[in-house]
Amino acid sequence: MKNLLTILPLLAVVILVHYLTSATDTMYYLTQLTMSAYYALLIIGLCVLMGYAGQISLGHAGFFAIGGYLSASLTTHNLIPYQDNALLAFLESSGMLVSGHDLYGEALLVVSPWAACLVAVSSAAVIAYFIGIPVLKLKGHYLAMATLGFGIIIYRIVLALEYFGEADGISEVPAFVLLPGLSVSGNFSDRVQNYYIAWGVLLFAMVLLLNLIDSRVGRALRGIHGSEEAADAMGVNTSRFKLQTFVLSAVFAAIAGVFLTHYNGGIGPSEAGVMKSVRYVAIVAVGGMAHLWGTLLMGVVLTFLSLRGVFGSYDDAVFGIVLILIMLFAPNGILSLNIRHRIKTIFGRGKKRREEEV
Amino acid sequence: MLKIRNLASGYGKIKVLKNLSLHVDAGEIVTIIGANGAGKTTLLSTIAGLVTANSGEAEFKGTDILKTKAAAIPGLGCVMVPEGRQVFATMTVEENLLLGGHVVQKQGKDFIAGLMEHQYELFPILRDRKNQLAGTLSGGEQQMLAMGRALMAKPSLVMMDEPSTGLAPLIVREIFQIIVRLRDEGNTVLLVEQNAHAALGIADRGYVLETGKVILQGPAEDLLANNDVQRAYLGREKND
Amino acid sequence: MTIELLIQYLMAGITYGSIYAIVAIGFNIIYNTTGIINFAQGEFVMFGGMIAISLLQFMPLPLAIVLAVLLTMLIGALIEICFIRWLKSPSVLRMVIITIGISILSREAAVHIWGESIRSLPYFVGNEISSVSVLGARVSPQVFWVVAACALMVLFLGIFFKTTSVGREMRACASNPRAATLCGINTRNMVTLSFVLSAGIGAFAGCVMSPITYSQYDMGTGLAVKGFTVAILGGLGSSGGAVAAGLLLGIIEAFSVSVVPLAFQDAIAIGILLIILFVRPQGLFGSKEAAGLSEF
Amino acid sequence: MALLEIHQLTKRFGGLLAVNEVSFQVEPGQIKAVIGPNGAGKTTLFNMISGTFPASSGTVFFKGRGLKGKKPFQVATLGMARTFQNIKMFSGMTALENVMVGRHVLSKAGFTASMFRMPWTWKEEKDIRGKSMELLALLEIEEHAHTDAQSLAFGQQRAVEFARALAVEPSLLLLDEPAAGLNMYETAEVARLITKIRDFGVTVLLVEHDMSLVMDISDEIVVLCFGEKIAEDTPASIQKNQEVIQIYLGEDRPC
Repeated sequence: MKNLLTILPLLAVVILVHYLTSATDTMYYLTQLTMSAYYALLIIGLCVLMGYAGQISLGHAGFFAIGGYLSASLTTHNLIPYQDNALLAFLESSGMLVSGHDLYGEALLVVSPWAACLVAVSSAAVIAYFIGIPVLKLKGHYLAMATLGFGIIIYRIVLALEYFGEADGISEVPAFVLLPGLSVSGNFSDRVQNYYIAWGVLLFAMVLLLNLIDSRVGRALRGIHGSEEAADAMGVNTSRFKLQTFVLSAVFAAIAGVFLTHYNGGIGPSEAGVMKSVRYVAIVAVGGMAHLWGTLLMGVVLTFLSLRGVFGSYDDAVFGIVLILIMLFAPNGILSLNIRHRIKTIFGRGKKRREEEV
Repeated sequence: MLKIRNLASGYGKIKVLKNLSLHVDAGEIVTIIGANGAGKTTLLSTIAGLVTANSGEAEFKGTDILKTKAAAIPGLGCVMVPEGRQVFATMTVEENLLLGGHVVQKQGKDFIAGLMEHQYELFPILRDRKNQLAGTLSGGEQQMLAMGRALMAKPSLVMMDEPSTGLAPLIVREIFQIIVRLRDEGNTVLLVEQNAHAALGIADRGYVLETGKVILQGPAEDLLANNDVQRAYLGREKND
Repeated sequence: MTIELLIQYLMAGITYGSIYAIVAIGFNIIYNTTGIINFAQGEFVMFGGMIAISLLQFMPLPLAIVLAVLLTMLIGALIEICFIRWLKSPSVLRMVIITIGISILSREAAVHIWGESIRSLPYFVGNEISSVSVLGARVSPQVFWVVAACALMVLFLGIFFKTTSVGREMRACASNPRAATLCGINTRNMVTLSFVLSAGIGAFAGCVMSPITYSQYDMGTGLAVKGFTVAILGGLGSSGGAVAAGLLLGIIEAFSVSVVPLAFQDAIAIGILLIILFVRPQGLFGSKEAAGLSEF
Repeated sequence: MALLEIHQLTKRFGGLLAVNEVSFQVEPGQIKAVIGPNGAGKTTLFNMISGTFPASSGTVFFKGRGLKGKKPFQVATLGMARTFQNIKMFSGMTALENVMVGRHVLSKAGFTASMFRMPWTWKEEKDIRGKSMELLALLEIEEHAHTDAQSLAFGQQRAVEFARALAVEPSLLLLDEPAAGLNMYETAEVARLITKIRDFGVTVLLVEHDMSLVMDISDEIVVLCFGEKIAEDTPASIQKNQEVIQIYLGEDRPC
C-alpha cells in the first residue's frame, strides 16, 4: 500500500507533463517520453540486479533484443507457406495466429502479438536462467566479461541471421492490441494513449520492485550485497537468489524490448549493441546503484535527452564521460552528492511511521 | 628514536586507535601486547604509512613520518615485517632479499652483496633455499625470509607484527632468539605480539593495548608480574 | 582439404593468434601489477595503428611506427594518471566501469579525429599480392612480421621482468603490493609503468597487424574480448600461456571459417571463453598450484 | 545424544595441516569453548563445521545428521547459526533489518509473493518484524533498532549480530571470537549476553582468545595447538593442565 502511495506523486507528474505539453503545443515530446519509459523499465530491472543483488551485467541489451526481435519476427513473418503443418493448424484454431493481408494484398498469417510477447518474454527468461547458472558463479571482471560476451553473441546472431533481417533489422511490426481500443503502436493518433500505457507499465513495475526491495526477498538481496558470507550463514541461498534476480531483470528487459518494438514498429541490430548495455549500466551507476528512485529519474532524463538528440554526435562520448565522472567523484550516484539525503527523508518518512506502529 | 603522541587512526569511519602515545629508544626491544582487535597491527601500519592517521604526531629520528609517503619510510631506516609472513610468493628467496634492499640500491652491488651475505649468516636456511620460490617455504622459513628482507634495508628500527603467528613453539623460540640477537647487534626492535609471555620475556619495556588505547606500560618484568596482565592474557589470577 | 589450403588456414590462424596473444599480454601486464582488467586495452591497439597511419604522411614507415608507439605509451600514462592513480582501493565494479568509460571515450575521440573510414598501413615489405611460398601455399610476408613481432615482444618482456631491477619490482607489486610498499617500492609508479608498457605493446601490435586486418576506430572492443579470452585461456598473468592460447584460438577460428559463416567467428571465440570460465577459470595452461601461490 | 559430534576432522591446505584429526562433542545446553594461539586452526575448524569449506577428511554430525557436502545456508537451515570474528553487518540496513534477515529460513515469501504483496505475506512480515524486535529487546539494544547497523558502536554491533544469529532459532550457536576488539568492560557484557543466550535454551560453541571470558563462562574447553587437540576438560582442570600451561599459556619462555 505504502509503495502505491509513493507512486501517486509521480503519477501526478506524468499527468501534469501531458497537460503541459498539450498546453504549450509540444506534444511531440511525448514520443520520446514514451520511449524513455520503456528504457527506464529495463534500467530499473538492472538496478535491482546491480544495486541490490550486486551482480553486474554488460549484456542486458541482449535480453532487450531477445524480447524485441522475437516479438517482431513472430508478428511479421508470414506463415502461409507452412499452413498445412498440423502444429500451425492447432495454433490457428487456438487463436494464437492472426491472418490478414500485407501491403500488396497477399494473404498473411502471423503470430498474434500477445502470443509473440509471451514467447519472447519466456524465451528471455529461459535463456537468462540457463546463462545465469554458470555466469553468476563468476565474480568481478570475469562476470563483466562473461555478460559482455553474451551480449556480443546476441548481437552477432541478430546481425547474421536473415530471419532477423541482418543489418536492416525488422520493420513494419504491427500494433500490439493489449485490450480492445488500447494498443501499443506508433500511430500518431495513439500517441497520448501510448504515453500513458508506457508510464503505466513503468509505474506498475516500479511498485513491484519497491515492494520487492522492502520484503523478505529484498532484505536477503541487500544482505548478499552487504556480506555474502553472512547472508549465507543466515540461511540465504545466495546463488538461487542471484539467479532469480538475474531472470527477473532479464524479463523486465524483454518486456521493454517487446513494447518498444511494437511502439516503434520495428527493431534494428543497434538495440543489441554492446554500447547499449554499457549505457544501461552507466545509468544505473549514475542513479546510485542501490537506488531505485535515482535510477528511475536518471534513466528517464538521460534517455530522453539522448533521444532528443541533445548530445548530437557526442552521444556516446557523453555517456562515457558521465560514466567516468560519476565513478571517479560520486561512486554512490549523482543523488548522493547533495539531494539524496533530502529525498531519503521525504520518502523515508512513511516508512518510519509504520515501523513505529509495531 | 620513535616518538608517538596522541595518535588517532583507523580505516574510514572506524576509529581503531584513540589518543595513543608511546616512545621507543635506540637499542631497546619494546613490545606491544594486546588481544585481537586491540589495534596493534593498525598502530604499526600507521607508523609504516600504510594507514593514514587522523590526528596526532609521530616522529622518527626527527622526521615527521605521518607526512611521509609509505614508500619513503623504509628509506629513513624504519621497516616493518608484516604479519602473516607476506613474502613475494611467486619470486625466489634471493629475489625477495634483493627487493628488500631496494632502498639501499644506490650504495652499489658490493654493498648489497655484503648485506645478502649477512642475512644468509643470520638465517643459514635461506642460503640453502636461495633459488626456491618463497611461496614453497615452510611457515618458519617464510617468517625468517620476511625478517631478512626487512633487514636488507639496513634499518635502525625494525617493527615486527606478530612474528609467532601460526608457528610451532620451537620455531617461535628460534625467531625470538634472533630478535634478541638483532638487539645485541645494535638494532632497535618494536615487537607486536599476542604471545604476551614470550614477548615480555625478551623485551626491555612493554605497552598493553586495549581497544586502541595504552592501558598499562612499564618495564617488561613489571608487566609480567601485573595482575591484570596475568588475568587477561594468561587467563588466571596471580595468586591462583 | 588440400595441404595448401590447410597451410593457408594454419598461417591465417597463426597470424590472428599472434595478434590475440599480444593483446592478451597487454592485459596481463596491467592485471599483474594492479589486479585490474583494463577494458580499454583494445583501444591501445587502435591508437597505435591509427596514429602510425596519420604520421606516415610526414615520415617514413619505421619512424612513424616508433613515434606511434611512443605516443600511445604517453596516452597510456595519461589515462593512468588521470583516472586510476589517485583512487584509493576502488572496488572491482568501479574499476570495470571506469575502464569501460575510458574505452568509450577513446573510441569517440578516434571517430572525431579519424572518422569512420577503414584505413591501413602499407605492407612492410611488398604489397597485397606479394607472397612467399610455404609448402606450396601462398603466404603474405606481413604474416612473418606479425609472428616475429609477437616473438620479439615475449622475449623482450621475459628478459625485462626476469633480469632488470625495475622488472623485478613490478613483479613484486604484482605478487604482494603491500609488502612491496614496505620494501620502499613506489607501487603507484609501477602501476603507471604497467599502463605505459601495455599501451606500447598494444600500439606495436596495432601497427604490425594494420596492413592485414586494417584499422578502424571501433576495432577495440572486439579485440579486447578476444584478447581477454586468450588471457583467461592461457591463465591470467602468464605470457607463455597467452601465446599458446592465442595461437590455439587463432587456428580454431581460421578453421571454423570452413564450417560456419564468418559472422559467427566472434561467437565461437566468446563461446570458448564462456566455457573456459565455467569449467576451468584458472585457464587451460594455468595451474591451480601457481594460482594458489600468487596473491591476486 | 550429543548435539554436535566432530569426528577425526582434518583440513589440509597444500602441505600445511591446519586441523589434524580433531574430535569432540557438544552436549545440548552447554557452553563449550575452543581455545588456542593464533594459527592453531580454530577458525578453520569453525569454517568446516559451518560448511564454509569442506573438510579434507573426517565427519561432522549435527543432531545425528552428517553435514558432509552441505553448504552454509543448508547448515543454517538445519538450525546452526554463526557469528564472525570481524563482525559482518549488512551495510546499508538498519539493526532491525539485519535481524530480520535472520528470519529468512523461517519465512517463505518468494519473488512473486513479495512483489505483489500477497495478503498472506502481510502476517508473515508482521511476525518477522515482531520477533526481530523481541530479539533486539532480549539483547538489550531495542532502542537502536532503526539505526544504520554499521554506525553502531562495536559492542552494540556484536549484540545485533547475536540477535541476527538467534533469529534463525538455532539449536547451536557458533561464536567466532566474540570478544575480539572489545575492551574489558564490553567483554564482560558479551560474557553476560552469552550466558543469557544459553539460558534462553541455545547451545553455544565458541572460539576465543580472551582467556578471562572463556574461563568464566564455559562448561568445557577444548585446547587446540597447531591443528591438534591437546586437551579437553573443565576450565578449572585446563588451568592446571601442565601441557596446556606450557604450550598455550606461554610459560615456556624462549629466553
